[in-house]
Amino acid sequence: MNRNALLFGGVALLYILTGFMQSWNTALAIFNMGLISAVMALGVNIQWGYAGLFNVGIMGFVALGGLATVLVAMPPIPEAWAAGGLRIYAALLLGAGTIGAAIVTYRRMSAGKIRALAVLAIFVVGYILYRGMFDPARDAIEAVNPALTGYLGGAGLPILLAWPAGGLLAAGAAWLIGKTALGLRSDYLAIATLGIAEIIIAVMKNEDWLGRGVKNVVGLPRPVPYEVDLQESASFVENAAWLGLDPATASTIWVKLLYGCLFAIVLLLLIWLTQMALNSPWGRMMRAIRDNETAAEAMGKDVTRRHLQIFIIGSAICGMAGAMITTLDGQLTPGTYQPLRFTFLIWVMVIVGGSGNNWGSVLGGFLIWWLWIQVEPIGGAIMNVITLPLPDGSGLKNHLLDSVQHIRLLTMGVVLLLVLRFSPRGLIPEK
Amino acid sequence: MDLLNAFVALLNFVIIPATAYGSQLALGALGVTLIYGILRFSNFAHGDTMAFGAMITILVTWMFQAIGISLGPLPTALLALPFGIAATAGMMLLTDRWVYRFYRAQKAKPIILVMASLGVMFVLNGIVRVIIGPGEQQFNDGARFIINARDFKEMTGLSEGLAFRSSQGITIVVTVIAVAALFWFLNRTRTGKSMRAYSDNEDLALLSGINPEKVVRVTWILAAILATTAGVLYGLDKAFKPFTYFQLLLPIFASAIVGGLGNPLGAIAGGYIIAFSEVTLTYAWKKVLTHALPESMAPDGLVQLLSTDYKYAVSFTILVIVLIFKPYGLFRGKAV
Amino acid sequence: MIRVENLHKHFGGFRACDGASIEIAQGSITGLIGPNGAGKTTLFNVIAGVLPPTDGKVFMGDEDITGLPPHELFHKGLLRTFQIAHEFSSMTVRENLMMVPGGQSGETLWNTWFHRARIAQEETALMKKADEVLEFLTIDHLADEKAGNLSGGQKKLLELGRTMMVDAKIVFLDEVGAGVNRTLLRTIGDAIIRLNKERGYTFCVIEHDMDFIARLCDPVVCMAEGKVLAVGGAKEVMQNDLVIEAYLGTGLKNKVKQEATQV
Amino acid sequence: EDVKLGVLLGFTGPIESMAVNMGAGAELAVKEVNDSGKFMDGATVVPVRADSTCIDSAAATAAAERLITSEGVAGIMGAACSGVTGAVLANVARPNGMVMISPSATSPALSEAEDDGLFFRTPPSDARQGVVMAEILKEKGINSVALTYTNNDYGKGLADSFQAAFEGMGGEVTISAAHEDDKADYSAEVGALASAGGEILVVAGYADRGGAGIVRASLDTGAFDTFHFPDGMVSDATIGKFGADVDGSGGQLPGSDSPGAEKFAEVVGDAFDPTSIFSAESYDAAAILLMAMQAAGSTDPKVYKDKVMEVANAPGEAILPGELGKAMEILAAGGDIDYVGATAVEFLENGDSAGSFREVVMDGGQFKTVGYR
Amino acid sequence: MSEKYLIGDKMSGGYGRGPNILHGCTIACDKGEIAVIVGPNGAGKSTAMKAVFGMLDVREGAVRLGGEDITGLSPQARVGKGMAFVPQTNNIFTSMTVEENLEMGAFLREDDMKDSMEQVYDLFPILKDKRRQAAGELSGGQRQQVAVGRALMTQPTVLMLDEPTAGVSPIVMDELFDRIIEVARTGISILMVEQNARQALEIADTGYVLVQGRNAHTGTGKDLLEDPEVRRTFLGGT
Ligand SMILES: Nc1ncnc2c1ncn2[C@@H]1O[C@H](COP(=O)(O)OP(=O)(O)OP(=O)(O)O)[C@@H](O)[C@H]1O
Ligand SMILES: Nc1ncnc2c1ncn2[C@@H]1O[C@H](COP(=O)(O)OP(=O)(O)OP(=O)(O)O)[C@@H](O)[C@H]1O
Ligand SMILES: [Mg+2]
Ligand SMILES: [Mg+2]
Repeated sequence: MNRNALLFGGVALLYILTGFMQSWNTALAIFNMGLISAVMALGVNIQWGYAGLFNVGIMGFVALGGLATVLVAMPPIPEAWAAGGLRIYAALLLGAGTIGAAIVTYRRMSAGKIRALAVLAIFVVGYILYRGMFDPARDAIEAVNPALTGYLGGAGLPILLAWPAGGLLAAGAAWLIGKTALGLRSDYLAIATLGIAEIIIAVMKNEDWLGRGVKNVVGLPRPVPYEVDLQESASFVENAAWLGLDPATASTIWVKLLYGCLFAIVLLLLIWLTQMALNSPWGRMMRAIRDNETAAEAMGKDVTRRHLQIFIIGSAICGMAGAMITTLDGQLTPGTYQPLRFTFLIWVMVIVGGSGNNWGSVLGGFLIWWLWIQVEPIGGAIMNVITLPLPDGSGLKNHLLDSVQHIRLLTMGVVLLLVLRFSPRGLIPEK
Repeated sequence: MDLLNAFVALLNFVIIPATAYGSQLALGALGVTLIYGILRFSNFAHGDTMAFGAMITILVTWMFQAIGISLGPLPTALLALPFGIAATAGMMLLTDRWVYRFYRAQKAKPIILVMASLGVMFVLNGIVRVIIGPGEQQFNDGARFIINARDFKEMTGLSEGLAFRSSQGITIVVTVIAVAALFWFLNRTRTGKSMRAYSDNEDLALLSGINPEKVVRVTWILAAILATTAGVLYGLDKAFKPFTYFQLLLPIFASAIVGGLGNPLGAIAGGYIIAFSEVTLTYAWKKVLTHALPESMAPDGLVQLLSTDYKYAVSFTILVIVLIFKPYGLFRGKAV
Repeated sequence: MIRVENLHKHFGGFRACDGASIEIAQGSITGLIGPNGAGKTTLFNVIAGVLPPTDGKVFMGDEDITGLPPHELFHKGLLRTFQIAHEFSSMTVRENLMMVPGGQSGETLWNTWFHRARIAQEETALMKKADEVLEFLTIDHLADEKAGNLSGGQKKLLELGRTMMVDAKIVFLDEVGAGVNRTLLRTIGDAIIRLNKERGYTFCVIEHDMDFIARLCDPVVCMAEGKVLAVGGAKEVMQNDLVIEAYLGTGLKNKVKQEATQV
Repeated sequence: EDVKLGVLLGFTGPIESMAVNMGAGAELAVKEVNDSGKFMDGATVVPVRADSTCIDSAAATAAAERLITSEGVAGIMGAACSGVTGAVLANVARPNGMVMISPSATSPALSEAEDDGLFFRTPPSDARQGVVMAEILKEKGINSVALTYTNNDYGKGLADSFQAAFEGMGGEVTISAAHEDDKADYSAEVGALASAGGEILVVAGYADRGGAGIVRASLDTGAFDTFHFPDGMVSDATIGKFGADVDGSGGQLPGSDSPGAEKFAEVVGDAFDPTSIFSAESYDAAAILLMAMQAAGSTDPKVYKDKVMEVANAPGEAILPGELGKAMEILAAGGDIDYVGATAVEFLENGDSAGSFREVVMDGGQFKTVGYR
Repeated sequence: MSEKYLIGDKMSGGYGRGPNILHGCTIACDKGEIAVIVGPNGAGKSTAMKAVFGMLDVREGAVRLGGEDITGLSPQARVGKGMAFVPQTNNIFTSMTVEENLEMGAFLREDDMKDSMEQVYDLFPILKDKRRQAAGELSGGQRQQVAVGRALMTQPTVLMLDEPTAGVSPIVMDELFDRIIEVARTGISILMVEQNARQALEIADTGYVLVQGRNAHTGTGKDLLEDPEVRRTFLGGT
């Protein structure tokens, strides 16, 4: 316990030092993303640490959460809806219906050539009908002022609603994925989920009618006031002055604090829920399943169902975190979803923090995120030290100094290796 | 109606490119599968190892080119390849000593090794960019084509051209040799068997007198050979750019997994499956059909199942479907 | 209780079970013996839902249970142990036992958040029960040890212990005796008899220790090459020439006779 | 009395190879200003680089946050990539009242972003280039093209506006296929493009990324041998890689018949490739920031933001690359300048670049200028 | 009395940083001799074997082979010195074929191993049928036979077996014991742990009863079998 408190204290100190040595704005900005990272790490830890599910599709769920913010919070585009909104959803229903019909046929009919032909026929006819209905509707929607909208818009609801909605959307996807892919083991599941995440991103990039695709949705509404408005509010400026702060600094810090509070509430709630679950017969059952599925199954535990349950919960948490990130960014940019950043970095957080331990994941989230941002100045400093003995203006020195940006990743790698070296089971290992 | 032209078009735009690309993936996947098979973890640094090996080879190639050494019609890079391999092997042995050995001794879980390899990946990432920069580099020389499209048209009088690059030829040949050699090595030679034994049950391998350090060393050296060769051949055929090598990691892993991790034959099959599904399923059949069908039936549309936007989605869908029916890949691979 | 009809299990071309039919009577302790590779474990695995049969049916009472997944069979009262111990290695020995009972209210997420008191109560009871079992198996001093750190024999005991955590109808024991000290095995034998007599459990036991079989089992089924070779009382089967030839061997024949008369 | 200038570019990640010369371009302008010694009565400008990664908005905003609140930069030259630029603008620059001039964010959506007059960009929005490109092709008598674009806001925006304009003029786009950058293989795309056919192939991509891969594969398979290159492709990288192989291909890039580009090449010397994409825009962006400060006599963004438009647009004395010292002098004396720079910068009301274009043709392995529009 | 060929002398030690499991336990075995270790579950029998084979930190005491102190040697080095060991669990290469498993047993041998392999197949005929099959697909008893076969392939001077007969059918067990006696006659030291203690002690030259990491009784096989206390508490006799 002592050691853990010390570790948390140490990470807190990193943030505080950032505040003093760089600026409180920077420290808070990193901290807010740290909170979200911790939420994502919790989601991954539930899947890996509790149940041993190797999900490398985090990015996909995070992206779905991001999509949810657009669908919930952006104002609807009436022209686009008029152009083809209902038609496009009807087409989607038709598509789903086709798949449903095929499955029912497959189940009802006895095996044989006739069944194969019937299923094939349903697919072909369904696909042609679907395309016939979908394509014109899509084109009509995308033709509505393509440079600025060209999509259906959202529901125009408060953006905070997007957080649970993001969770739900991700949970729905997780249910579908889980039903198909959860039979896979270890690395096979990993690459399948990785692939599915890429598919999700491909859809988000290319289906412009849904979320503008690569053209991005900017200017999402915010759950907190705008800094500029604060700077113009007399009372705020007065209060800031009373604190001895200039309006710009005060407003930016205030907004970050508000965000921080919202994120922290989510994080604390999740920690409470997950801790309760982990330290209970449910958690014990999950660990048993992780240790030995065959035996757990023989002891009456429905492994498939439990895997699905945990896959959905973990993914929902990631989806919620995705909605939180997009809210913080204020825009949806599908092109920015890259596995390195949204999947592997989260994994690093969980493993470095200590998988199977919620506190470990949270700590990992804060630490690794801080590093991810701060390796840049750290790397630069290191490079300066390295090149110190070299004569000024020498080719090598110039070359090295020019490459300083690449030291960012190098430093990240070195720090990661060092942390893993000194606590191979994670900073706060599972008991 | 002109079946010959249809066939040549298909060959030129689908079969040859997909085969060459498949071979490139397969060579990469062989390295991944080897490390997974013997050392039991997914090595995320493999893409950057390929970049590292290719980088050294490029530097040596440039040196050779500067002093005027060449291989005639073959690319000079082939001459530089052994140097690249040697340097990469050295680098990997050092990495093993500094990084992986510790976790082996600790009997750490595979996931820890995966994370460590992620760390190594970051480091290599930085090193490669610091040395050669993030930009694209060209280093191929020698004859670019075995047959090029224009000559083919003149030669045969067909309206469709057919191109076959020397780099494609080399890649395909090398891949076939590599997989055969690796298969033979692992299943027939004493060292190979001891490597498999080590991967199966480390403690028992010790009790049989197998030297684990040697096994690990040989594995890394083989991986270095495969990674460097794959990296150089890819660079010759396309271009060398560090970021692309990182991006290659994904299809490479997909190939290794579809085929069944730890199985060299699987890596090959996987490479071709991924490559062919990317190229064929989004192919627009218009051209081929226009040649093959009577004029009156020539299609207006593109006759494309899915737009190329979804080519990755398609290849991953295929991957997932294969895994649903064969949960351990086509050739029943391992799982840790 | 359990009826297996004409069961086939083929691995590729190899017939591990080749038309075996076995009946395990309610309230009996049925012994299952046979040479290595006879298909005993395979038979167990098919009955317990781990492997799908190539052909044939399994009934429990009148119900067809062929192909039901293991966890459903568990809830029907069918328990089994594994020949190669399947402990939950990163959990403590006590947790290994406490996880067994089904229908714990703490296994529902909702309850873990809002019904802590009820869970705590159940846990206390479970812990008491687990400690009793551990004491019986003489490994109570290891209750808080990670199960992965147990000795080979202790793991087998733990395997047996799990079946003692719940009220089962039928228990399949796959070589619980291998690697277990003979004195302790006697005690275990006593316990099996007691459970059988007092609680009416039905047992099916695979074992290569003929003393143990002879003392406990009636009837005894001998399998060979995936088929049933002989069925009958312990003595009868052990004196069956086919069984002696395929399984017991002559070296032991006399010895077994002696011992059997001794018991 | 050091004035810090933030250089926020995607130094790591997908556009890392482009960022090298973009950074160099910006720093060249800074050096030129410093060498003149005329900036703000002899103050030195110190460029501070930060990594916007191009794909990680959170990292980009954190980096911008650090530049502004911790390094205390007076202006930001950046960011690169429209996605992160939008995030940095909304979450950091605007709240802190910081001026940003992006050398490479071309998404039309940014034209409408709320910026309080703080955001400018030196390259023209993609919407305009599409129209220009359609005109050029039409005038060449080309009626049917295959089109491929890099799958991001730049490529998609350009492809959309081109296709609309071209079809509006009666042309035919046989296929419009996206390609992802930096992927291992482009056979699928080239296969589809070749099958669809067309007189030429329009490649709305990047010269050292996916665009190059597409051109390479098209040439090798004999699918296309003439192309049309928008700005992302008109660079030395294309010359170096394909040269005479693509003779006859055309293209256009932002530029006016001012001698800006040539002057820029002179100034750069052999420090880096002066035609590499967005390096000239970066030079201009940094130069304008510094000149606006000079004109306002202040490094406070709130004060000098209004001067940006003044120094960049007419009236005033035209300033070309290499003449930054002269510009500083004029401004110090209270005079007015019209910065032309390497890319003929002209800002519109909303901070976008008006964008005149230079039309080029590949001839004998070199891009030859054939006109302006 | 001169020292025995292999001796684990007053060994104390445990796993990792854990407590001692062995407390000054001594096990020895001479050339051509069969030594059998018996005891309750968890007594430390396997631990003692591992200690002798160097798979465990021996914190006090020593292991000597032919008078040479080998306490510090790695398990591999001990294989090189002619020791072979069949662990109690995880004792086969599951993904390799039966034949490859046997080959691995002979990994350090340079000579032709065809003969030894034939001998193993003679002893365990079932393995010959299954020789192209992955060992992981075998039944429990068959696996055990592969494990013992693998050790026999080594042609060791010291053969250490941890419960070789667990799960093996009676007929094979008899064969196995016969074979062990045969092997011992050729001058090889055999050290084994057995729960089928009565059969094992019958053929044992020396028997050790371990309880809680300590030597409880030591004597010839016959002595121990006749000792009523030992019979009752450890051999399951009445
Ligand atoms: N997965 C498998 N693939 C191929 N063959 C198998 C597989 N599992 C078992 N077998 C074969 O089936 C036969 C029966 O095995 P089983 O485990 O049922 O034997 P058993 O009667 O339990 O023997 P033992 O007494 O040794 O435990 C064996 O010959 C074995 O090699
Ligand atoms: N890897 C380990 N780590 C920690 N403790 C262990 C480990 N293996 C065994 N032990 C403990 O050491 C003690 C002795 O174990 P050992 O395996 O030597 O027993 P054994 O005499 O061989 O018993 P068995 O007859 O059951 O095989 C046991 O109490 C066990 O819990
Ligand atoms: Mg069995
Ligand atoms: Mg033991």
